[in-house]
Amino acid sequence: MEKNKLTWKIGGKAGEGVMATGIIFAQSGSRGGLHVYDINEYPSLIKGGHNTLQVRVEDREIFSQVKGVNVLIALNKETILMHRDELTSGGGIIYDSAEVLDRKEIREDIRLYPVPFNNIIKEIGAETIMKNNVALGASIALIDYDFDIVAGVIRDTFKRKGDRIINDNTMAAKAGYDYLKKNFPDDFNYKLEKIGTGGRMMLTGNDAICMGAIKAGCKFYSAYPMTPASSILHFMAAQERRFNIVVKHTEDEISAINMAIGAGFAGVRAMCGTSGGGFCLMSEGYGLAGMIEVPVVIIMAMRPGPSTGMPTWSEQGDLKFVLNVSQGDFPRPVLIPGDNEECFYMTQEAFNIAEKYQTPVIVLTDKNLAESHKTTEKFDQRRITIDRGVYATASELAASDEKTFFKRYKYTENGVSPRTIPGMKKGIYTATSDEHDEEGNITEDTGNRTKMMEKRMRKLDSLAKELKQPEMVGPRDAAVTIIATGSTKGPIKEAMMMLEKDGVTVNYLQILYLSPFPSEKVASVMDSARKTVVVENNFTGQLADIIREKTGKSVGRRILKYDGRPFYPEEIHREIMEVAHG
Amino acid sequence: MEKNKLTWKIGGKAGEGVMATGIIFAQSGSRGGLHVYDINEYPSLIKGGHNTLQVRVEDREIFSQVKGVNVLIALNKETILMHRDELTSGGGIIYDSAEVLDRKEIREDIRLYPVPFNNIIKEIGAETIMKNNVALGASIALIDYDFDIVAGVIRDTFKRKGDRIINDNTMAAKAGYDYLKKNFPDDFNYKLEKIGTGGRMMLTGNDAICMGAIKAGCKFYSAYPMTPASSILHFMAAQERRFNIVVKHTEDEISAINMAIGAGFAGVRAMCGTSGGGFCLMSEGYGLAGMIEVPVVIIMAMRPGPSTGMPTWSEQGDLKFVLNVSQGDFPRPVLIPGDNEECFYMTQEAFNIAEKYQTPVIVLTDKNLAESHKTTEKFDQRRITIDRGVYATASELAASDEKTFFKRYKYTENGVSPRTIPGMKKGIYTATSDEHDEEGNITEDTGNRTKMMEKRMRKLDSLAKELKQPEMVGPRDAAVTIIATGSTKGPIKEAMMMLEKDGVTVNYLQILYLSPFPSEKVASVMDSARKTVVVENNFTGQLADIIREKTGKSVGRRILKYDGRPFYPEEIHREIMEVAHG
Amino acid sequence: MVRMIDINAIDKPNWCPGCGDFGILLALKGAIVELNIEPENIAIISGIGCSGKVPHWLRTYGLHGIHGRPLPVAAATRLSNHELTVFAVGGDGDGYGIGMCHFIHAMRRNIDMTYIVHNNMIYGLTTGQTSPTSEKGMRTKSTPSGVIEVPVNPIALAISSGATFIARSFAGDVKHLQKTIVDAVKHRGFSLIDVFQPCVSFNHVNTYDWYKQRIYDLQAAGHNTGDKMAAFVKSQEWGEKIPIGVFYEVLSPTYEDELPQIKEMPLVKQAIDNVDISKLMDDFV
Amino acid sequence: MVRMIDINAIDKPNWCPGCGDFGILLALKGAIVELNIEPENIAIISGIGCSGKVPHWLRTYGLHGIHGRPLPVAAATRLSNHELTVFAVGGDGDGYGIGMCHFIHAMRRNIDMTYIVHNNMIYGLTTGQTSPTSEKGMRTKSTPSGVIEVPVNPIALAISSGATFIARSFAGDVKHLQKTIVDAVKHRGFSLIDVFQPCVSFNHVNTYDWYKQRIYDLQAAGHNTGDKMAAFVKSQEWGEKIPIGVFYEVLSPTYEDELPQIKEMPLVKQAIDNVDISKLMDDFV
Ligand SMILES: Cc1ncc(C[n+]2csc(CCOP(=O)(O)OP(=O)(O)O)c2C)c(N)n1
Ligand SMILES: Cc1ncc(C[n+]2csc(CCOP(=O)(O)OP(=O)(O)O)c2C)c(N)n1
Ligand code: SF4
Ligand code: SF4
Ligand SMILES: [Mg+2]
Ligand SMILES: [Mg+2]
Repeated sequence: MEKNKLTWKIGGKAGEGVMATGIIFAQSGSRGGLHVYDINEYPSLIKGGHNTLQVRVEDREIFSQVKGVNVLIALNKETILMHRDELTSGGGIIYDSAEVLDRKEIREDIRLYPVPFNNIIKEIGAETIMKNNVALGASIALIDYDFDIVAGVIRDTFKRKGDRIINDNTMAAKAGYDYLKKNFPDDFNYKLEKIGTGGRMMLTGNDAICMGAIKAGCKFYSAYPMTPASSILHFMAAQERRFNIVVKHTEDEISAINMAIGAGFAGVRAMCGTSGGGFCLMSEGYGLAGMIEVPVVIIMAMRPGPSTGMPTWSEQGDLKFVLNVSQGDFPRPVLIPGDNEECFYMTQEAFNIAEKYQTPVIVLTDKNLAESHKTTEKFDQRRITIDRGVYATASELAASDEKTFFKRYKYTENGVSPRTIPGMKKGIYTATSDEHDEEGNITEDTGNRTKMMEKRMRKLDSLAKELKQPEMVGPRDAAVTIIATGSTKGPIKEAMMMLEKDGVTVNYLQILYLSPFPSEKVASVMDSARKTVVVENNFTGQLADIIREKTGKSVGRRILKYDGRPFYPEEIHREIMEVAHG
Repeated sequence: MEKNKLTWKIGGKAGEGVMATGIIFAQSGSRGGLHVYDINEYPSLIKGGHNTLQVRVEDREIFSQVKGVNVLIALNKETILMHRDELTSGGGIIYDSAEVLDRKEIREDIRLYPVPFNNIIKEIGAETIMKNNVALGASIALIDYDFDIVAGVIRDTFKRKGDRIINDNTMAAKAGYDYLKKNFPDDFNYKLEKIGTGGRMMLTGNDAICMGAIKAGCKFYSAYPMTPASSILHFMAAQERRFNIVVKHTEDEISAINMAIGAGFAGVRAMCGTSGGGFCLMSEGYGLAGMIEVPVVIIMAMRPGPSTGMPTWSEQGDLKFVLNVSQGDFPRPVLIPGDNEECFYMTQEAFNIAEKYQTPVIVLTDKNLAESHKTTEKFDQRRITIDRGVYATASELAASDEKTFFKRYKYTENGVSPRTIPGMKKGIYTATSDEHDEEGNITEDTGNRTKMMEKRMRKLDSLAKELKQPEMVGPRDAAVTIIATGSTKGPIKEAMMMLEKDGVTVNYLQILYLSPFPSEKVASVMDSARKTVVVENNFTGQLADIIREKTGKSVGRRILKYDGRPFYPEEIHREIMEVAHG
Repeated sequence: MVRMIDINAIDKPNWCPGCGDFGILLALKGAIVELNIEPENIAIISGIGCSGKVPHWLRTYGLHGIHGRPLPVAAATRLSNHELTVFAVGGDGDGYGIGMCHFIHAMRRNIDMTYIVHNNMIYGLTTGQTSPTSEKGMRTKSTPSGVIEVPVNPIALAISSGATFIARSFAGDVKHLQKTIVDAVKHRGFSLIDVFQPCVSFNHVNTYDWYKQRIYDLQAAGHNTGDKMAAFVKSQEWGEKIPIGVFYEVLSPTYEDELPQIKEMPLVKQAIDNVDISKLMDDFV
Repeated sequence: MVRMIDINAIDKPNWCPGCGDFGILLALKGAIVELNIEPENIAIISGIGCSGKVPHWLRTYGLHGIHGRPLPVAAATRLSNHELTVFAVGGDGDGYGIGMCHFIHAMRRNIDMTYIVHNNMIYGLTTGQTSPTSEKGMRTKSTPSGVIEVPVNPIALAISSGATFIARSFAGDVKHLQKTIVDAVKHRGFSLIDVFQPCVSFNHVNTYDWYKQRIYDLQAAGHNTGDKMAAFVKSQEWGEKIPIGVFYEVLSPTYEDELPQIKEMPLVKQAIDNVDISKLMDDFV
């Protein structure tokens, strides 16, 4: 018997509450003190398309999906046909007994649990849409989990909808639970058992980003909806009155970034968020912020391109786009978190960098990170410091001349000039997108131009010195060294455990800052590595390109995936085995 | 005495016809069979700012400006103060004798030619604005050039304005000519002498691009004005009825590229053009064209960024921007001509590549190339071939099913699928920005996604095979190897001549295609070079970065300039001397 | 004769059951059959949104471009080949939100084409955020405390921009919509049809019933479509009674009329393999 | 008391001598003095164009952003600190061309700020291409055979979009313009002032004289600014007689009014160093 090592999956038509039910399941795992990681799949259409949520639950921290489903809830027959091959031996399918199923179509080592969804619903007098709960309840019975926890999650989920809805949903789940317990002997191989009282959060990367932003004192969020960044807008909007934030769904992404710039200029911490095509539209404003040295944080959540591409799927195809977009050279810090904790802490770090270095800062994620739930320890609020950068001091202001403008763009050693904001007496200046002198006056003088370029670019050097170098995880002298960035972190960590079991030593360098790039560290790692690979969710191996650009060194193998799906650890494992033994 | 080796410069307030007068001078040189290169400088404001045009004239082909002015026409005193140090020994200044000038302020070896501009104008009864012509005429006398040629150019320039204007302008010039001849002994050291009847064109890079586009059969040009691309819009608009082209000044750059895409989709050769910020706005459409495989040519004329930057000056700061912009991986051919001929031939090549590979193609220039005039041999129309790529054949169409869509995105070996356009019976399909199958239906299937990505990207490989590798200019085993791209070509060629005189052997590899990048050739050149340098008009050395990304090899020295001005050959010469002897 | 089966696509639309988009598709196909236009001579250009999927569900040439940009693509398709019948199709977010700039400029340009806006007063495909036509106070995912802005009024904007055919119809009345599309295509110049389109998944305010209770037909009410002021007055009606039908129609020269470049034949048919630029080069000597 | 010398910048404007922009700058400075607003409490946000240079020529806070985008920047500046008096400034190309999307949406948003458009019916800074307000048939560098479109009508568009203060003035009548700016600033809500601004370098049609011969003052003519229909009728007047003055004014809640988040103090004054998210985290357990 396999206890507390389970992958549970639900599939059905879009619009039927597949995701909601799956999340109740995941939350139930989390409330029992277990660790949870989920991954969703859905097409870019509202109803009728095939949706799934796959939830992995274990008693140790887990970092990504793995292959092999133990319990499949099939809300329609299509789900069975599409996913039957994913089931492990001894795994079970819970499905509507009204579906006509040919036993021969399904591997013999898979167990079938037909449940009369509709009859049960009718019996208890609930609504059809609640049949998911019947299935959910049945699966809880199958794995022998604590039903009370599930009931609790249902209660909290439907809190705002009133007691009737709560009761009906709970009843439906209970009926499914009872039906399975009654009709099927307890011989299922996979069990789940509560090991504590939880206390961990179950979050997506976007949730963590929003919490990071709110904690960092973000007061202004502007965006135009775009998957997979939309849920940031929804989160922030839902919290706007609780935390006094102005959240604006703008007319387009051009407006979104220009608004964030207006807010940053006025002196509040401002953020905007988008994905591919929306970021194209933000690119001109991004350069504006760089030129006028206004702090602003941009969340860029990747999805597969080119163009509209696959709006609801995942890819890391925009690394070089984000690093190089917008005309001219200016400091372009790009932070790329790999999990929820990093989403939280790095978002607030992004605000600090933005204000300290007076420049736009990009936080780069992808759909996989943005939308997958993971149990996460509560964030440590004491770890957060707010660094608002350098404002002009009272004496600097007092010393400033009555006639000229404030030297808002003073040449300084680290490139950062003390700042003023509207409302400050004697701090008056005009920020301009044209090249300008220390006071902000437009000038085309060669000497000033050269100095201003150098001043601005020095900020990146100063920042580079402050950032901590990435740390190598795993044994120093490993057979294979993985270099990767962003959301591949989860599957890589899982793959490393598998490889360890197989006796292959691997270490892993996670790039947290694509810019300023930790060139020296990467170069030294490459020099001392025996074999190097990148693991990237894109076609060309953009990180490997960046590494070569920055260090001149070529990564040994590019492990790439560009079908819109994030890596499974097994895939990384397989390729690295090849490399190790190749 | 120095004959036919002259740099002549005119300076004055914006709005006073500085440029127009300078161009008459340049044209006059060209009509006398001489070679001409000019370079203008002006701020981003309409009147009152300081404008100059510097014209170099010689009896051999010349490629760029050089330092040292021999004749300076100062339409105001500011011009004298700003440019006096540029004059060579024995050089002369023609200026308004009404200006009060302190002889001590000007080096003794400079000659002064005060001319009473206004009196002369009054005497002949012309308009004040024509005083430029008095100055022009005086300069012609000074260098002893053929006045009839100048008169001819004036006639052609004001052809459309009628005889009175022609006469007055000519008279003013003649009066200036006569005044100088009469009042100053013929002891000036620099002379210009007609050596033929001309027959060469005097063009800017933008002119050459427009000619290339028209010759290539461009039928649709859409743009929103933006320096230094605006003159393409003006040129194309002026020719729209002569060559049956629809030219559209759109509401913004987003519209400009989407219109060009609509035209390309409909089957005509279409082009749009812009600069930095406008290209940001085009970036989403750029990806659309890549995804739906619609041919379109984009002229991107660089100016110094970030943001609005220095709108009327020159830089090559957008190489990496252009190469990486827009989400996801797709084929992104980028052509970067270095002189007028290349502007012409490569623009038409861009149309061929766009149609042959069904993809957007960028032609990258900069203000220096876009707006400087150079005498240029007439283009050889016989060298132009029109390759419209692969259309579906009649039999392919006939074979196509009545019910399904045409396989517009058929997987093929070279990645190119036969094309249909609206109006073709049985060729019906829908182009979609979402990932799609061979027929253009939206699909999120992993197998299709992988294949489609590979199909699209194969086009770049096929193109790479077809393009000719860059050729090395200069001795094989040189002391220093220069690698550069775009408009630095001119000053590099001039610098090479200087270096040769100084006994330093140099060779030069000009990158004509930033993508697909000629990695192998560059790598082999780097391997066999003794010392390598890049010469780039930007802050970071973006070409050097690209070279390292593509080859892993580091260029020895980055010769960079980022003050908004193009290189003078003397600057390159100096730095390379250092490298050679360093 | 073009028949329905000639323009049917194999794949069935994947909109939510009951979505107003079905009615629009039906009316569009009906209009094409009624107008008897060969499918290969039709180009339907759409933006991104549920509405943007239209071109996939019928057999004509189509381009499903990017969000907010169908109008410029469609305009140039038409200018490049004015023998085509060109439709632009998109949502209210697409056309009146992100695409507003092109919307206004398309109106004043008067290119002969038809623009159909699926106005469901919500962002459908992105799962229910406010749209520019959402009513003030409406609670959506992006405006949980209610929309603060007043909605845009596409009809009034069109009248103010010089559009030459301005109509509103309802996806729940396929006959009316089909007739409107037919009239719009027949109109020489730019035609706007703003279509009330119930989104059954995310807009639970502006439902089929909501519309049915309110709409009345301008033509039945004897509205004078030639009177701009009257049209503007009608454009301001909202609430208990909401007019559908043609608000305004006027004949002015189209953009194409003023292009001698395409008088003889469409751009796409003009030969390009032997353009002679000798004279042009001479101009620069 | 704020005096003219308090807001004078050292550098003198570098517009062409005689440019209408001088009149606008003068009126703006006059209005600030008349309104007696401390210069550090003013933010002037401009786009790119000759018009965009305004913030450099007076001593208030300024942001000279990118082409077409002053409105969103200004809106957020105001929402972040509603103790500031916020102006957006730009050209006709900037506001009615590339910036049209923001223009329409700003109108319906009714944030309390003032938008001044330097409408010279031409692209000045890029040396004379057509603008959206150029008259039909006008020959410019980008339309050598004449503009084909009908011009946009910003007043009609503003009326159609729900703007709450809509006026037109003339750079050649500084007194009228100054009064209009003062009224606009005093108005609670979004104010649009479309200013006829002669471009002496590139627009040789719409000159000072051209305007002087045509304009008349709506207020002198007894126009009722509370009547939307009358305002629309007036917006259609063009040709021999062209009205200036306030077309329409109405009082509605501003965007700021509906934000409890900023009721107590502006966002910028709210402390952020100790935001407590414990409860928020609990929601996710
Ligand atoms: C530039 C850009 N921004 C955002 C999106 C995401 N997006 C897709 S559809 C859509 C809005 C859909 O609303 P609407 O246009 O009204 O169409 P509907 O789905 O309601 O028919 C958005 C915001 C996108 N595709 N591109
Ligand atoms: C995105 C972008 N496109 C184009 C330009 C070039 N540009 C600068 S000003 C301008 C138009 C100027 O016209 P208008 O807005 O009417 O202002 P004016 O100069 O007449 O005051 C243009 C197109 C730009 N700066 N940015
Ligand atoms: S979400 Fe709304 S608009 Fe989209 S398909 Fe469903 S019902 Fe139709
Ligand atoms: S170009 Fe026109 S708008 Fe610009 S400064 Fe000169 S006169 Fe004024
Ligand atoms: Mg909609
Ligand atoms: Mg203008």
